[in-house]
Amino acid sequence: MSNLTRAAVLVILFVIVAPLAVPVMMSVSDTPFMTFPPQGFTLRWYWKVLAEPEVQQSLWVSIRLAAAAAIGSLILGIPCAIGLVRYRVPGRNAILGLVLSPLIVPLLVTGLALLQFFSLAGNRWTFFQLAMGHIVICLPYVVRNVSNSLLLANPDLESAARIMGADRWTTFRRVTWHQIRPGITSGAIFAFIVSFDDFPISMWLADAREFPLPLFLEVAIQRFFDPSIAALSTLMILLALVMIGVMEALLGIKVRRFAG
Amino acid sequence: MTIKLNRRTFGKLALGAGVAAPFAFTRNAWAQGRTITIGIWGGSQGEFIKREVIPAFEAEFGCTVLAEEGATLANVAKLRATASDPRFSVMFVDDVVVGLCKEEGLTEELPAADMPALENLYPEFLYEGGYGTALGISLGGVFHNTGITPPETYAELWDEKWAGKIKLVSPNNTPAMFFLIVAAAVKSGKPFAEAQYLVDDSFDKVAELRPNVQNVYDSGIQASNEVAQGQADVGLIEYSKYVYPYTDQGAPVTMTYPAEGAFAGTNCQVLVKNAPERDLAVAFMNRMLEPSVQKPLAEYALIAPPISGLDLDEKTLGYVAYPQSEMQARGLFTPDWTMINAKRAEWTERLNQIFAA
Amino acid sequence: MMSRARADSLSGALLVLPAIGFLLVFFLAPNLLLVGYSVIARMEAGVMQYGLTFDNYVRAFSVDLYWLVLVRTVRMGLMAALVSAAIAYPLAIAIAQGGLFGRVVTLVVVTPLLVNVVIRSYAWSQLLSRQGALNWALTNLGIAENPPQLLYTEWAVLIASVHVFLPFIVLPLAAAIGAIAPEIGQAARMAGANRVRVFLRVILPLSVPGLAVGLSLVFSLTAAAYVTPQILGGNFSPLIGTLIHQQVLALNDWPFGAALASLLIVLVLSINLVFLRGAERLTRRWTAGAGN
Amino acid sequence: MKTRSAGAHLAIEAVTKTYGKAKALDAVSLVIEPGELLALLGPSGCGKTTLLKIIAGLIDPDEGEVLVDGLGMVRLPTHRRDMGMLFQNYALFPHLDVISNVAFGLEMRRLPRAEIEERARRALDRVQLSAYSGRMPRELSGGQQQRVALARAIAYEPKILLLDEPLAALDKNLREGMQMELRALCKQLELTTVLVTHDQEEAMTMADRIAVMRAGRLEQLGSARAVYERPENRFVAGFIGTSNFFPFAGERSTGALGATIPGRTPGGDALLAIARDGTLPEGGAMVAVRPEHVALSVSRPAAEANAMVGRLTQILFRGAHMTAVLRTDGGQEIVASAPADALPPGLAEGDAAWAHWKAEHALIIEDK
Repeated sequence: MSNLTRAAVLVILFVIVAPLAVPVMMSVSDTPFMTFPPQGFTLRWYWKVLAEPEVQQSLWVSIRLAAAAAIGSLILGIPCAIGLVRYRVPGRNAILGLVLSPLIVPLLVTGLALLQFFSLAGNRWTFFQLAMGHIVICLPYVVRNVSNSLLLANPDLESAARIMGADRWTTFRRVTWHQIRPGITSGAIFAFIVSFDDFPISMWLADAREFPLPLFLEVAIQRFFDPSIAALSTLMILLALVMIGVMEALLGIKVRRFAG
Repeated sequence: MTIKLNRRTFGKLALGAGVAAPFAFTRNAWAQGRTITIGIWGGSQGEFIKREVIPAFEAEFGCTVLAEEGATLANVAKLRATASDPRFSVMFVDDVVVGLCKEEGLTEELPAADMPALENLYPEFLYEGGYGTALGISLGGVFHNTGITPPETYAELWDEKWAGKIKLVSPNNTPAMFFLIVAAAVKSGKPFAEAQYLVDDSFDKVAELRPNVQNVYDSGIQASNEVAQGQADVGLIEYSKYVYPYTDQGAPVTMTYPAEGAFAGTNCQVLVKNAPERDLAVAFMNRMLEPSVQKPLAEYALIAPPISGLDLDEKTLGYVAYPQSEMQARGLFTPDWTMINAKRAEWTERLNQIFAA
Repeated sequence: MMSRARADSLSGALLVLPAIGFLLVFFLAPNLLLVGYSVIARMEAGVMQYGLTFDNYVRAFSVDLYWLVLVRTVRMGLMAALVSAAIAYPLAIAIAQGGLFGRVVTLVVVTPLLVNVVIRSYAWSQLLSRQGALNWALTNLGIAENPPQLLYTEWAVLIASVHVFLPFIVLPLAAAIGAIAPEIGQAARMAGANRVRVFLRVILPLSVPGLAVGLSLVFSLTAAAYVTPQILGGNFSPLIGTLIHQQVLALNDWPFGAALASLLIVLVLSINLVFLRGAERLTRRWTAGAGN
Repeated sequence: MKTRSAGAHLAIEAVTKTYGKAKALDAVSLVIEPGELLALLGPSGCGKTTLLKIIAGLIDPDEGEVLVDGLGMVRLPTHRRDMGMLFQNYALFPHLDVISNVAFGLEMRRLPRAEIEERARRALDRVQLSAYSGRMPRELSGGQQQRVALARAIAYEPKILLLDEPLAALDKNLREGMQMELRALCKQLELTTVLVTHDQEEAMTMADRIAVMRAGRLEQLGSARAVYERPENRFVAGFIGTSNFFPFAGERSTGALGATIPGRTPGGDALLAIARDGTLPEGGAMVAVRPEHVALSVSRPAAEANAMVGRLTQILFRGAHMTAVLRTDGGQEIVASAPADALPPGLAEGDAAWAHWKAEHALIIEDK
C-alpha cells in the first residue's frame, strides 16, 4: 500500500469516528440546553438519564426482544442452514433466495406489511408481533453465518463419525456442533445487534408497553431539551464499542461477515 | 384479580372516588388489577401526566395505566386501526379532531353523571354536545430566540431578511393549519375568521415563504431547542405549551403573538367507543378535570386550565390566558375545524408539493 | 425401501421446513397482502372503497410530488452507492492487505453500524447544524466565515447515509480484493504497470463481483431509509419512506401508502437485479464454473 | 524484425534483508553473465525467493544494490525495471483472455495497436498456443497456463527473466518436458535468467550455474557438475543428490592439491579420502561418498582401499537401478546404488556383504 493510500485511509477513518465524538463532548456541557463548544463540565446529565424510568423500561424491552429474536432465529436458522448445506434439498436456490430476501425488501415495508397482517389477523400481542418481525430480519444473518461455517467445516469428519457408529443426532452433537459453533456464535451476536438496533420494523409494531430503545431515542431527541440526550448517546456509543470489543475478541476478523 | 361490578354500582363508586380523599385506597378496590391504555402527547404536559397524574391514580385505584405517546393525527390513526377491537380507552387529541372522531363513530358521549368534575368546566370547552372536554389551552404563535427582535406582524416574515432563518411546522401537526390561515390572511389582508376560507387560493403566498424556511419540523420541542441554540431565529407556528416550559428554565427562547392575532390551541380528551374498562377510563377522565390535577398541570406545563375557580401562581399567569375573561380579551381564534378536516389531506399534499418536492 | 438420495432430500426438507414455513407466514404473505391491498382499495374523501383499482398508482405517477420523491429516492440511493464505492476502495485495499492496520480499519469501518441509527443521525445533526461543531471549527480555523448550513439539506442525508452504509460496500470489496492472488498484481507490475494502472486494469475489474454486491446493498439501504432523512433532511427532501409513513400514520390512507410501499419494493428489487445481473454478465467468462 | 540479441549483465552486491530479528539475506553477492541461466537452489526459507523479489523490485533490500548492465535498480520501481517473471501459480489475469494477457506488457509500454497485436501473436507462437488466443485462462490446463504466462513475460522482450518455482505446480512428466522447453527458449532468446527452485534435479537440468543457499547465505556457486561432484560442505552434499557421510579424523596437512589423506572413522575403520586443497578443513571434517560410487561384494575386495563389512538391511528395486542399505557392526549405515545387473547375484536382505569405494570418490568436506 502506498503512503498516499495510507494517508487517505487515515483521513477517512477520522471522518468516520469524528461525528461520534460530538455528542460525547456535548454531554458534559453545564448548560440547560445544548451548545457547541460545550461550556463547563458536569456529569449530571448521565445520572439524569440513567434514573429515567422510561430509559430503563425501553432498555429492558429491547434486551428481551433481542434475546427472543436471537433465540428464535437460531432455532429456525441452524436446521435450515444444515439442511441447505449438507442435504440435497429440492428447490435449494429458491429456498436460499427466500431466506435472504428480508435483507433486500425494505425493512420499512416489511414492518408496515406485518402491521397490516397482524391487524387483519386480529392479533393484539405486541411483544409477539415485534419478536416475529425481528426474527424475520435476523434469520438471514444466522443462516448465512452458520452456512459459512458449515462450508468451512470438513464433512469428512462427519463421515468418519458415522462410520465409527454414531447416529445422525450423535454426529451432530459430538462433531458438527463443535465445528459450526463459531458460526452460531457470530450469528447469534449479529441477530442480537440487528434486533437491538432495529428501528424500521419496531416503528410500526410497537406500543406503549413494548417501546424498544431505538424508538425511545427518536422520541427523546425531539423531547429532551438539555444535554441528557447527548449523555444517552454517549452511553449508546460506549455500548457499541464494548460490543465491537467482544466481537473482535470472540470472532476476530470475521466481523466482515456482518455485511459480506 | 378482577372484581366484577355492574354498571350502576360502579358509577356511584367512581363518583365517590372523585369527592373522597385522594388516598381512599380501599374505596376503589373495584379497579384493582385492571389495565387501561390511553394515548397522550409528548412535551411537559405528557411528562407531568406520566410522572404525577398516572402514578397517583394507579396507586389509588390499584390499576395500571399505560400511556402511549403520539401526535393527534397518529393517535386518531391508531383509533381507526383498532376500531373493531379497541385497545385504547381514553385518547388525548387536539380540538381539531373531536368532531371527526364523533362522526366516524370512534368515540362515545361522556357519561356526565359519572363525571362530577364536569361541573367546573367552562361550557365552551365541552365539545360536540359532550363528546370531549378540553384539558388545557395554550396559545398558538411564533417562537423565537430571545436574542433577536421578534416580528411585529406575520406579514413581516415574508421579508427576505428572514431568509433561511424560519422553522416551519410540519403538516403532520395541527399548527400547520394555523400557518395556512396566516398565509391566507397575509395575502388577503382579511382577519383569520374570513381568511380561513381563502386558503385554497393562497398557496402561492405559502410558496413565497419557501426561501425563508430553513426546515419543516415535526417536533415543536426539538424546533424550540434549535431556536434556543441559535440554529434559526424564529419558528412558526407552535403551541406555547411546547415552548414556555423551557423559557421558564432559562433557555433563550420565548413566544410572540404578531398583530394579526393568536390562535387557541386546545388539548382535549375523548372516550373511545366500546372502550376496554370503560368505568376506569371515565374515572381517569374525571380525574384529569379535577382541580387537584388541573392546577399543578397548568403550573408545570404552562397551559390554561379549562375549568373555573383556580388560583394559579403569578409566574404561570404570565404565560397563560386565564381565566376565561382573559382568553376572551386576547381574542384567541379557533378555526372552523369541520371545514379544515375535510380539506386536510388535500392541503397536506399541497404543502408537501411546496416544501418536499 | 426408500433410496438413499430420497431419504436424504426428505431429511433436508424437514430441516428447512420450519424456517420456510415461518417466512411464508410472517414475511412473504404480509408483503404480498400489502402489495395486493394497493390494487383492491382506495381512499375517497376519507372513506375506504373496495374493488379492483389502479387509482393509487395513477395518483402516484400523476401528482408531481410522488414522482419527484421517487426520483429523489433513486438519485439519493445511487449517489450514496457511488460515493461509498469511491471511499471504499482505499479502505478495502487496506483491509485486504491484513495485518494490524487492516484489522483496525475493519473495526473502525464497522463502528457506525453498531451505533444506533437515531444516535448516529443525531450526532451528524449536531455536527452539521449552523452552530454545530463543523461550522465552529471552520470559523475558528479561519477557513470560512459564516459557512452555510448543511443540516436539513440533501447533502446531510447523503453524508450520513454514506457514513453508516459504508461497511456494506467495504467488506464485500475487501473480500473480493483479498481473493485476488498477490502474484496477479505483482505480475502486472513486472509487466510494466504502475500503481494506478495496476488498480485500473487488474484490481478494479477483478473486484467487480464485490463492487456489485456493495453497490446494490448501499443503494437498497439508502433508498429505504426513514430515520436519517427524517432527522437530517428537515422534511425538505423526504425519501419515499417518509411519505409512506405519513400516508399510513398521519393521513390514514392505507391503500395509497401500500402503493408507495409497493413502488419502493419494485424500485429496490429492480436496481438490485440491474447491478447483480450486470456484474454477472461482465464477469461470466472468467468466473463461471470457477473452482472446478 | 529481429529478436533482442543478448540478455543483460546482472550483479547483486552485498544484499541484506532482515525481517524483525531474522536475517532473510545476509550480504549476498552474485554476478550473472548475459544470457546465463542461474538457479537459486535451497530449502524453503533459505532466502532464495526474497532475493528474486529484490531483483524484481517487489521487495526493497535493507542494504546492497542490484545492478543491471551496471545500472542501479534499487531505487527504480518494479514497473520500470523491464524484467519478465513467471510465478508458481501462473498469475494470469483471470478477467483477460489469452491474447490480452500476452499483450498486457506491450500495452503498458504504449506501443501502437498493430505492433502490440503483432508481437503478442509472435510470443504466443513461440509457446505454440496460437490456437488458444481467445480462451480464458481458466479454460486451459496448468501447463498451457504457464506457457501463456511465459509468452506474457517474453512478449515485451525483457532483459532479464525471473522464474519463481514456475513448474512446481505441474505433475512430474509435464514438468520434465517443460524444463527442457523453458531452457531451450531462454537460450534461444539469450535471456539472462534467474530460476528459484527447491528441486535439485530441476536446477541441474536447467541451470548453467547453481547457487546453493542456506539461511540467507550463499553456500556454493558453480556449474551443476562442479556442485554435484565437488560439494564444499555437508549441507551442499546432502541437498544436491544423496551422500553417505563418515566422520573423519586424519592428518591435518599432507601436501599436494587433490592428494589422498589417510584417516580413520571413529569406529576404527581405515579410510582414504581426498581433500580439495590438500588440507583438512578448520572445523570438523566429514567424508562424503555418493551411493552410485559404492559397490557391493560378497567377499572382501582386494583392490579397493576403502571397504567395510556389514549386513544388508534393505534391498529396494527402483526401476533403472537398485538401492541397497548395509549396516556395519559399528552401526554405520551405507547406501549403495547400482544398475540391477551390477549387483552380485544371490544377495538377499540379511546377508553379510562388503561395501567398497575408491579413494578418489571419498571427498573430505566441511562438517557444516
